[in-house]
Amino acid sequence: MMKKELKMEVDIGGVKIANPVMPASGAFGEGMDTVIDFNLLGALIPKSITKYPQRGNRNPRACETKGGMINSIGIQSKGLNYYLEETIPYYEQYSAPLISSISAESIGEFAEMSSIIASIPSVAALELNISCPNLKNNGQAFGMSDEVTYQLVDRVREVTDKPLLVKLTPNVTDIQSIALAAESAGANSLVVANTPLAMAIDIHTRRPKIGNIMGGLSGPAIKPIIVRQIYQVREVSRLPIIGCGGVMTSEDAIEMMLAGASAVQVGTANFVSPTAMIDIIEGIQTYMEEHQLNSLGELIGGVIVTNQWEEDYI
Amino acid sequence: MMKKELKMEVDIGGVKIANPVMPASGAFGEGMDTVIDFNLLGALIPKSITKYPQRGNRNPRACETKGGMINSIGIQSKGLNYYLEETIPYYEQYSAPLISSISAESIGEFAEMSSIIASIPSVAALELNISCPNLKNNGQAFGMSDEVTYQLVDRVREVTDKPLLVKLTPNVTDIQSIALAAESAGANSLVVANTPLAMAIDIHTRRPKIGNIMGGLSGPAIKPIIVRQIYQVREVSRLPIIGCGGVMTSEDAIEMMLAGASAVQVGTANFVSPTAMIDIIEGIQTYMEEHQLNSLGELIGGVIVTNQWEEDYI
Amino acid sequence: MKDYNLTVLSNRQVSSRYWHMILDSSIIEEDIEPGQFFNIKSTVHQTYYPLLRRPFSIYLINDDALEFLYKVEGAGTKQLTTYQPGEKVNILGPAGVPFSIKKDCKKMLLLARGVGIATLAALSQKAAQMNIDIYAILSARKQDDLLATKTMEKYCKNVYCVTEEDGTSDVENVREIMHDLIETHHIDAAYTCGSKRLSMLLQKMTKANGITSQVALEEYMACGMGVCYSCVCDVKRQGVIHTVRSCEDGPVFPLEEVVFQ
Amino acid sequence: MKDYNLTVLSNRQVSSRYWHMILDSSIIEEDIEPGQFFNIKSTVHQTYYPLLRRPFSIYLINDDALEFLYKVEGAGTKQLTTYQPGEKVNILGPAGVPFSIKKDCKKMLLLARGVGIATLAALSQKAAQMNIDIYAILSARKQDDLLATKTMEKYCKNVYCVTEEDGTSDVENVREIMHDLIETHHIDAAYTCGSKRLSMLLQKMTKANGITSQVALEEYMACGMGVCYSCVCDVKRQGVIHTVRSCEDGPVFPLEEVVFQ
Ligand SMILES: Cc1cc2nc3c(=O)[nH]c(=O)nc-3n(C[C@H](O)[C@H](O)[C@H](O)COP(=O)(O)OP(=O)(O)OC[C@H]3O[C@@H](n4cnc5c(N)ncnc54)[C@H](O)[C@@H]3O)c2cc1C
Ligand SMILES: Cc1cc2nc3c(=O)[nH]c(=O)nc-3n(C[C@H](O)[C@H](O)[C@H](O)COP(=O)(O)OP(=O)(O)OC[C@H]3O[C@@H](n4cnc5c(N)ncnc54)[C@H](O)[C@@H]3O)c2cc1C
Ligand SMILES: Cc1cc2nc3c(=O)[nH]c(=O)nc-3n(C[C@H](O)[C@H](O)[C@H](O)COP(=O)(O)O)c2cc1C
Ligand SMILES: Cc1cc2nc3c(=O)[nH]c(=O)nc-3n(C[C@H](O)[C@H](O)[C@H](O)COP(=O)(O)O)c2cc1C
Ligand code: FES
Ligand code: FES
Repeated sequence: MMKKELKMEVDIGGVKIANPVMPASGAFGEGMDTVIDFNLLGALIPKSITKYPQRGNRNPRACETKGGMINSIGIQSKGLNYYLEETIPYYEQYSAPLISSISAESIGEFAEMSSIIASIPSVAALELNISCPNLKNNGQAFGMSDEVTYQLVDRVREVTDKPLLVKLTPNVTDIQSIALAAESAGANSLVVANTPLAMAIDIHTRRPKIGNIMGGLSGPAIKPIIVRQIYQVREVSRLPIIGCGGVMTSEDAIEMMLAGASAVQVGTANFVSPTAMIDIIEGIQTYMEEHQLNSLGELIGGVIVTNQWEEDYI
Repeated sequence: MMKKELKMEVDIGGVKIANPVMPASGAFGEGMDTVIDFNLLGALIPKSITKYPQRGNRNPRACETKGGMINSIGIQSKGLNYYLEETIPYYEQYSAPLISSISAESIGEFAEMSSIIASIPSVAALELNISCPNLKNNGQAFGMSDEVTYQLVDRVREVTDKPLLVKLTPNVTDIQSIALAAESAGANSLVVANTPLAMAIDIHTRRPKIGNIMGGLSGPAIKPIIVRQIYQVREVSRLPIIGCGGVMTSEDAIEMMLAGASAVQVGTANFVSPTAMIDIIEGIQTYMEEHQLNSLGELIGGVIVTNQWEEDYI
Repeated sequence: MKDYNLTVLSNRQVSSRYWHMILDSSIIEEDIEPGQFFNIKSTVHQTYYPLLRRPFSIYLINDDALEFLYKVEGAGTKQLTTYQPGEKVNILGPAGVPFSIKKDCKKMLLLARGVGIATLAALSQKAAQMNIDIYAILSARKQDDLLATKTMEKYCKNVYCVTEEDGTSDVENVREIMHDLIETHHIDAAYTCGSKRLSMLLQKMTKANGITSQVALEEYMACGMGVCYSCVCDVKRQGVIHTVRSCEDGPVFPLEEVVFQ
Repeated sequence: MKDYNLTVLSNRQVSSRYWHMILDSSIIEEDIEPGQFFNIKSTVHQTYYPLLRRPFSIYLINDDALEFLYKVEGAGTKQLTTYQPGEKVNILGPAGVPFSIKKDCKKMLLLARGVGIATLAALSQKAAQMNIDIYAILSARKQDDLLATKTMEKYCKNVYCVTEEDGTSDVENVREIMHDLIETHHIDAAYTCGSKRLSMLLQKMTKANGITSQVALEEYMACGMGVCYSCVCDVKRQGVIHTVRSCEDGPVFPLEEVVFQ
């Protein structure tokens, strides 16, 4: 029997990617190129870049929790110039599309940086990190308000036609309203989501385990929260969703796709196993074969919610 | 050397409890009385009660996730009459104070039920479950709005002088404003918090793992989110805080107390080990001895956040 | 019900998917009855993986030994296989309502499928001690999944095995075997476990023939102590549907009461 | 750096808190140098407990064997002890900047504390092969924590052991030993690992005496591949402070550059 050719391609809002697996910003970088072949990935997303070089937060910057980790790196960055001169050219050697994640201090700065970076031909799309819980006081982020989200995306939309991925924060009462704000302001796809704000304390030193006191929780622990948010966003928005948060295995990726994601980002799993993204791609492929799926379209948003339940035993 | 007598006593807003460990509503009940001695607990909190009997949500009602579990029981309840006639009298046999958790469909119903239950002498305090993510559409809960929270607590405050514990939902953008709303409406203490709304999908059947589609995430996975919220609430409110979410061991309880909690509630850990609450009490005691603490007051809110960091190695 | 740390006496693979665990139960003073279950902690470590305990019916009860027969399904049962003789395993129980056998019961019918065979094996052990004639129908996907047939044959008058593999396990065929048994013998009581479809079949046939029957359900449990309401099922009593906990109000129920969805 | 599954040749406890693991490294073709580290997956299971890998310096490198010496601290190292000979362990490396030894180096001074001894043992192995005279000061809390002294004595001209137990490990005493060594021998280079306080002492003394020196830092790492910026430390180069990654830009740094907070 001839092996069917599997279509792993998906469109994430104007960017066609060969498969639905890409790294999560900040948990991927040049250091991994000896371990995996970057060309096998759906897209490449380096760490969020800021306009000016910045040192990031004080140590310790990461700690483990049960089933997860907290980080508060604080976007250590070499600044926009280095990014243009070194980072983008480095990624140009790969055929997988480059998506630039941008972090900024103000709406104006987001627009300014977006305009500059979007003008580089090799940049396929921009990801607006409006959700980083580390930068502002007490975890405040642009993405916590639907109005600010609208204004921000709207301003960036004015300066570029390149696809805009907007990375939402999970730390909100109503993610649907934020998603709709981003959508109506012209976002092309939504990354659901960044990290829940979290904290851990060493009970012997009595000090927070993170120098910045609070940080973002990532890893398997948060997946059920993210799956729920993907499902909620899918209910109200027709934009492609990129699931992000706790994807460790292909099962996790498939679960997010069933909930409504067109693709997934993988962060913490890279630290546990740098080949995780490749394993996930292969695992999705195997699942497609086993379930005789011809394209990922048959999977995306495919969760069955009816009143009919499988009999649990015959 | 004489062994110092340890003061494990704490005041949780008008209720003095012998030690800071009590069960979380819905994860404790009469069925446990053969396994642990209820009189050793700081307080007793049966499952939230509703005015009328209700069947709860459809199966499956619980599933596991990495480091946690999702439940959507939907407050299966035998109704207020049964509660008055059977449940309260049952708990009267124990000396530990009884705290009644109340769940209602409207503010008026909360006030009505509170007035009736608070009038029973053996009820030491009321816990208002304004945070159950299962009852309303899409996880909406009273506790998601500071205005609704204020109105609800205010109305209940009018009908009783008994201590009111208000159980907040973690599913909000700004837990501080909700905490302040409850405080200014007359709450005596704040339970931080209930469960983050979550979802899981079986990738083979494509069905949600929970009959109600979404449910509340509990267990170790959520502890870092809850510790953060305790710390945030402590920053703005002077009410005693009861930490709830992911307490499995005495270390977890101590961590929450350092973040600002006066006491903790234990839910999922009871399922893993029904003696967990007793182990936690003993563990806190051992910690107090080792760190030569005379009272829990030396622990509560004791996290050290300065610019000085312990040297990590000499 | 209590929290016990029992010593593993033996824990061995008995077929491609089934394992057999024997624990030293000499410290348990409570009565343990067929149909009851224990909620077993599948890992000694604080990994919280899997987080919850796993419920298993009693398979055999001897003086100082408690036996379980379990199918390796997922993480929990995989972990269970790692227990070595001499190690302690933390179990919570005995829990739940056991099977009841009327004093004047002379002949009983057992209908079990898959892991349900383990549950009814305990019952057959007890019934044999009461000198009851037992007729058992055991159903499974494959011959290899027909566990405990030796045990059952020891206690039963007749054991009928049906499998998908042999094309004998369809409801029609099982109905015929039962029909013949009911025609030939005066069956006083019937018991079932392990299959919704077979339970529904038995429900119909025992109703039609006026035979008392019980079923042991296997709902998903989180606490196993009657506090969480995860494990509920519907029963109809005097025309009213009640949603009851299978861990505390069951897992054994009068078959005619159970409302299968 | 690559992802390798190496076979455990031996994994044994060598003192009350330390273990020694030897892996078959014959499949590794890359060069492995003293000062580099591997990021080891401490569990084979998908428990995600602990979640992250654990970094360990190379302790000894032989033809086809890679050795680690590790202290049992918490969950990760506890898990590491469970690996049995024959099992595979997943390791990522070799990672990081190794120690450098100048060609004309004749005499070197090593100052190690605690697990830092393991890191400098690898260096002493290499330096001995280069016929360098090595003077080592090993510091630990207790005699029992003075691991690898045998190894060090094999490679070193002189090994000085100091401990809190013996009251010999205070900075003053260490300073005196070093002072004597520097006075007596013409030390070309100095290396340190395992203690901030001792590193600062060495920084001062080597600066005063114009001795090249390097330190191997042990910052908390999440990825160990230079992508997450968890493991940063500050270095001062030409008067400018840079926040650099100890996993990729280190863990070995010129001692004079490091800004100890
Ligand atoms: C009262 C009762 C008695 C049982 N007796 C036996 C027995 O004697 N032998 C035997 O092999 N099996 C028995 N089971 C089933 C057994 O509990 C499950 O197979 C086991 O929990 C699976 O765990 P797992 O981690 O290996 O698989 P998972 O990967 O967790 O699950 C595999 C399947 O088991 C079910 N399951 C998982 N956890 C539970 C739980 N806590 N409660 C109920 N079902 C669950 C899941 O719904 C799923 O269908 C019994 C179940 C109940 C409720
Ligand atoms: C480059 C480098 C080389 C090292 N070489 C050795 C060695 O040769 N032998 C040895 O015994 N130890 C070495 N360590 C330290 C070793 O990595 C930690 O002791 C180990 O990670 C502790 O893990 P745990 O789970 O047992 O303890 P935990 O309970 O997790 O932690 C105990 C202590 O170890 C630290 N730690 C935990 N995880 C990490 C991590 N991922 N990175 C850095 N520190 C961590 C914690 O901050 C804490 O102080 C080295 C560390 C680094 C960074
Ligand atoms: C160490 C670390 C650094 C991160 N840095 C960034 C960042 O710069 N920009 C960003 O948008 N997200 C950042 N994130 C968040 C991840 O992109 C991702 O949203 C999050 O980790 C959840 O996914 P995961 O569970 O797969 O890790 C970072 C996460 C980690 C763990
Ligand atoms: C099975 C189950 C049922 C619950 N029922 C209730 C309830 O009736 N009322 C309520 O306020 N919280 C309820 N909760 C939430 C718990 O009280 C607690 O807030 C939550 O489980 C987090 O704590 P944990 O991580 O210690 O379990 C329930 C939780 C579980 C797991
Ligand atoms: S499993 Fe909790 S009530 Fe039955
Ligand atoms: S540990 Fe991630 S950059 Fe060093």
